[in-house]
Amino acid sequence: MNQMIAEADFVNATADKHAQGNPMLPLAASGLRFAINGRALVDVEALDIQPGMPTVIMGPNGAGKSLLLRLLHGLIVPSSGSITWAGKPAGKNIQHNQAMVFQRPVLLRRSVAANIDYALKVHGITRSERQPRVETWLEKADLKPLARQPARTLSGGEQQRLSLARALAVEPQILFLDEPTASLDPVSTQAIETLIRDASDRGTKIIMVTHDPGQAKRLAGEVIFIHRGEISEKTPAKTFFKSPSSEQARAFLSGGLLI
Amino acid sequence: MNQMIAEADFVNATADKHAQGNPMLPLAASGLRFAINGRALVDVEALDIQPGMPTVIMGPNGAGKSLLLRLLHGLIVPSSGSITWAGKPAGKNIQHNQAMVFQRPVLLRRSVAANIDYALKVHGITRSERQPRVETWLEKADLKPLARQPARTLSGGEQQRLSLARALAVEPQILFLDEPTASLDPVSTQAIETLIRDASDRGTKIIMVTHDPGQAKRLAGEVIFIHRGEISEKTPAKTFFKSPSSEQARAFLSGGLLI
Amino acid sequence: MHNFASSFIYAAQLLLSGDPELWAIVLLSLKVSLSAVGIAALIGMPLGAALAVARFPGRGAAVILVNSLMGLPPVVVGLLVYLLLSNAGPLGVLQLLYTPGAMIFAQVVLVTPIIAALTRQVIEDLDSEYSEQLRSFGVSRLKSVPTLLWDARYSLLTALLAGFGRAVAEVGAVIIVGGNINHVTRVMTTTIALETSKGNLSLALALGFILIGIAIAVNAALGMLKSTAARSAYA
Amino acid sequence: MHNFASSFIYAAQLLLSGDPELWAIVLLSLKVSLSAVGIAALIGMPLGAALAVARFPGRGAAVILVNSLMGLPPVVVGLLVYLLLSNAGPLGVLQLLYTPGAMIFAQVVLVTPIIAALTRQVIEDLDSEYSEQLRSFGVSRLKSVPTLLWDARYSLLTALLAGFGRAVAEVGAVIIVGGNINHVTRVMTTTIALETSKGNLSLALALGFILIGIAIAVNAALGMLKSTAARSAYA
Amino acid sequence: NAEDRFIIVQSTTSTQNSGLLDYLLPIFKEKTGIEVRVVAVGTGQAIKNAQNGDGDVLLVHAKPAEEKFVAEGWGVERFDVMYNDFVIVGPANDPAGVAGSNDVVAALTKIAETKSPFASRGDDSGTHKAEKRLWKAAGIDIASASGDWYRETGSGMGATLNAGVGMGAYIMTDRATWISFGNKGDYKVAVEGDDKMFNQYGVILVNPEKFPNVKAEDGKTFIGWLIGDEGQKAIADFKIDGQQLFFPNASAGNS
Ligand SMILES: Nc1ncnc2c1ncn2[C@@H]1O[C@H](COP(=O)(O)OP(=O)(O)OP(=O)(O)O)[C@@H](O)[C@H]1O
Ligand SMILES: Nc1ncnc2c1ncn2[C@@H]1O[C@H](COP(=O)(O)OP(=O)(O)OP(=O)(O)O)[C@@H](O)[C@H]1O
Ligand SMILES: [Mg+2]
Ligand SMILES: [Mg+2]
Repeated sequence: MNQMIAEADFVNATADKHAQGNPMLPLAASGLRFAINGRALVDVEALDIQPGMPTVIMGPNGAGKSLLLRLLHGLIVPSSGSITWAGKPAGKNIQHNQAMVFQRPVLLRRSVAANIDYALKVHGITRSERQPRVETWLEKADLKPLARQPARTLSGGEQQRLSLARALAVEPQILFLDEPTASLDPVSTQAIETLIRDASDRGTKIIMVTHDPGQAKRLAGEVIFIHRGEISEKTPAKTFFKSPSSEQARAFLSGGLLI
Repeated sequence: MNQMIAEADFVNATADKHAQGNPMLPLAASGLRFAINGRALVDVEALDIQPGMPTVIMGPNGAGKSLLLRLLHGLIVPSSGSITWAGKPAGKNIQHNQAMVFQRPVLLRRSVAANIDYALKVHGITRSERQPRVETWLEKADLKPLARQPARTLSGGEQQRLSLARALAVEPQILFLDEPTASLDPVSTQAIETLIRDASDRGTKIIMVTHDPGQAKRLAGEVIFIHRGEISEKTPAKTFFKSPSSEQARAFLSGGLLI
Repeated sequence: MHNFASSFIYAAQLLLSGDPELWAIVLLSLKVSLSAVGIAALIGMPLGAALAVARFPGRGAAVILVNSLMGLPPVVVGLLVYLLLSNAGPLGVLQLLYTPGAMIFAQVVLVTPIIAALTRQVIEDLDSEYSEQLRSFGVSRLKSVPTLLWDARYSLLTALLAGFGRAVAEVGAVIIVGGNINHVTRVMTTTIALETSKGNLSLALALGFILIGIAIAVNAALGMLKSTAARSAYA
Repeated sequence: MHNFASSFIYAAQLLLSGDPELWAIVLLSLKVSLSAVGIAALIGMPLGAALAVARFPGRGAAVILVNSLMGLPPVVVGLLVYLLLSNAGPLGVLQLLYTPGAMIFAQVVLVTPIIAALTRQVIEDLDSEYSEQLRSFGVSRLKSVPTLLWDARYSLLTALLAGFGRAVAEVGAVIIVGGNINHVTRVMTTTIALETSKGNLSLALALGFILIGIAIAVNAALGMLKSTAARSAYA
Repeated sequence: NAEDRFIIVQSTTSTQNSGLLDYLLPIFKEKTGIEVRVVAVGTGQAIKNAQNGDGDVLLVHAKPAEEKFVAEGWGVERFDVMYNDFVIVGPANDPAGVAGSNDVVAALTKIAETKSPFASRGDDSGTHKAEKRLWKAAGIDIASASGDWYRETGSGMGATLNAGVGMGAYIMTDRATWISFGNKGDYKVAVEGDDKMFNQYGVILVNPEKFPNVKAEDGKTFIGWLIGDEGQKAIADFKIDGQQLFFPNASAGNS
């Protein structure tokens, strides 16, 4: 899967290739609320995510996209509501099969290679298996020449590529991505989109946030639009970009001001 | 200056409005080299930046764009070479008239409003003058409702807007921007571009890095293309996007792979 | 075998008895150590922060020196301060020897390097994040010290508490410069040392428990202060 | 007036004279304090880090307690360990009293809270950055302790040095459990205390300077180690 | 201001630890209004402090050193104040078999022969000097036994008693400290009553000509009271468990 796929429609055509049997899905949330000082920052009545092509979350800055990802990934505890994975509440086993790339990469005070190695190690992968995998992912993220460099001296884009490679390396069944290409140049963005698509094709469910409508068009199976912590709509990608059902999304896509 | 200007050509037409007399320009660098462990990460033979519309720096991830900004801004010391501002080497006074927005915002452990207030205070602005200015810039960056929130709990996009507002608030003569809209939604991006354009029109020289060719087209007076630490070309924006002179920039713009 | 529980009970009885002598000793201990820590913080924090951010030849050596001075033996500090304050010494005219002032002086010498060394570490860690932004604001390295101290204030509390722990627990310095004079310069630790040398181990231990109780009270008070202090704007 | 310079010269002469008794005392000091700090680090660092990351009811109180125990008075620790190790005490069978082992034991008690409290602060600061990423990796809070300790190792050095400073400088605990027995348990600080009580202030001060010199040497050695240790991968 | 009227007395731990000074000083203050502040340290340190002018009166028990102090001009004049005696205390099981002896030289010889542990202060204090004289009289070379059965604690009397009791060693101490000592364990007085174990205390006014800040008048008042009838009677009256600890002998004193 190394050819470069750029046409959104062609991508959509690959949907049937997805392993339909992701054992962790569907992901269902109900009454999910996260409040600070009584102010609800996320307030999702019901959410249901099925296997298939990437689910893309869009919405204005401060809408609550990152908070929603962190809630779903189990990093923060909701004020109320529940989340289930294939009917079961989150647990050790479920956490083990997920990975997340944060909006602001957190790199360990180690070399580039050691960052990937660490993720594999805590994932329970033996030393002998780790080494070739680290090499593979350094290669895929185009970081091979920087393998020995302290990770925290990488450029912004390199950091983002490293944290994506580190997340993909453990081959998770669920992968949360929070604006994974925000600091990437167009070429890297294409390469990373290819990696994301490959993972999706291999059955990894991608749940990602992006501000780039072009990227959403290229990757999304469905789009969730969030506004002020609430889900305005959840629509198949094709429909969304042609005729969004919510007013907020319509305003957002047409570049109007949202207040 | 609050109307929204989106057409690149129209923007170019406003060039003559620029105060030609920015007292810190031209910025000239010669033999500028920054090396770590003997590896040259930035190697610029000569650079000359004149007053006028924004100078946009483009180039692949890891090319050395951020390092070049930090060198010019005086945050890191070159291994060799020199930088002059209107013929004079950098000094306290010159530093005082510059501001920079980092690729990864550094927000103080204070409230949103206090972050702007701090920048104004250390800039020597009296308390009575500060308060209305803080209000103005909170308004402009659409952060008014978040004024009392701890800055480090802001969402990614909100953080970026705050650090831009903080930099603009001191009304610098030179403003370095390192991918200032990478995490912004399309609407915020437009609003921020307007702020940038306003500042430029008021005579602030903008030197900015972006990965978004559309943004570069909308804002740039000239484009500097960097590849592997070296300047491949420095061309007026119109020419650059139509017919870049360097092979690297041509490959970059056409989405080809650069190695 | 000695019964620790009985010493605990003894300690409680002592406190509850409300013996004015005991309370005077407790209060003097607090007064001396809190004053010393306060003064040491005023000197040590800016010093440590300056050392964290400044760049000058010999900085490495200065850091090693400050770290080493955390190992200043109280007895040696006591001796040095004694020789300074003695009637035969250069500061003899102050007539500080065998007064609480002398004890504060000695503890300041003892505690300042501890606060400075720990502050340096905390500020250096914060500065690795702030440094470029502050310099971009036009704030020079040395001028950034107040900002860094302020923004690191919650982490610095531990440095302060380490200094307080050293001050309130030490006996070697205060006994030399204070003389452990009854009703004048007798503090908890010198009393404990005295009762130990009298062989009154139960009493000494009971006083020790009271001293630890005082330390806990001071720590709890500061901890409270920290959490009630609007943690807003600090995340 | 006492001449500090002459004490300096005296200290140099003492060292150069190569007096085997002096060297035996210096070496015993180092042995006891370094062993104590080593053991205290093995206990205190994981403890402090666990306290930094764990979330349980009463955590706030536990933090206050550990911070307070930085103020454990050496004399009280000496007494407690004495009562434990004495023939009449529960650990009397070990026959450790008045041996270097007892001194190490007492210093471990004294230093562990210091290392634990300072470690907690350092690790808490690092964890505020790492926490979500590590949990996303599937590393539970407690399991993240080794990672945090490793990645904070350079900052933790200062905690270690603070512990060493306390150990090498204290006299109250080692004199009670070691007995300051000539040729057996006499260390630098107890010698200084002895010479002070004899009125040999110059000698005491000279020994104090030697002790500070030792502290500087240990700090410099660790500082060297830190900077030669490939700082690669740590930025 | 009466609050400010005080003198500093450099003294040894035995006078403080026994409680004698806590008993005497309030009586003195009651009468004269002068507060006496006592710094109780080792004899050597007390003399050194006085030589630095950090005290008005010196009250110790090391006659040769005291006489030297006066001869060198640091002090004005020395007066005998009181005496008590030294005793050797030991564990109940009495490993050297010296209990009940009143011949200190014979007892020390037995201790050395049986290599029974002996804890010495080893701090050059008055007590330690007296102890060394006794070993010398017994013809025993303690230096070679140091670290073996002869253990120099290098500490004050109280610390040495604590350590000695902890290790089951014989200890020589002044009777006053022993009687008031709180951590006796199963220890008893083993050797006492030998004339060689006599312990004389002296008092000296620090020379105001050397140190103008010395409060000569109040110091003299204190010394006068101490060696006068009232002070001497008070010393004799001080008892613990019905036992007299110090025996005033100022009138018998030489100068
Ligand atoms: N600890 C907090 N206290 C107060 N407000 C908070 C806190 N954490 C987050 N918020 C607010 O919650 C809102 C949602 O934050 P979130 O990071 O989810 O936004 P986002 O949709 O990811 O935005 P962006 O596109 O800018 O990344 C923001 O307005 C933010 O300021
Ligand atoms: N301390 C360092 N040690 C080694 N290499 C470094 C160091 N700092 C930067 N580099 C390298 O220098 C190169 C240029 O970095 P810079 O941050 O300027 O890139 P950039 O052009 O801003 O890239 P991006 O678009 O990803 O932000 C990168 O490859 C980076 O890894
Ligand atoms: Mg976000
Ligand atoms: Mg960059």
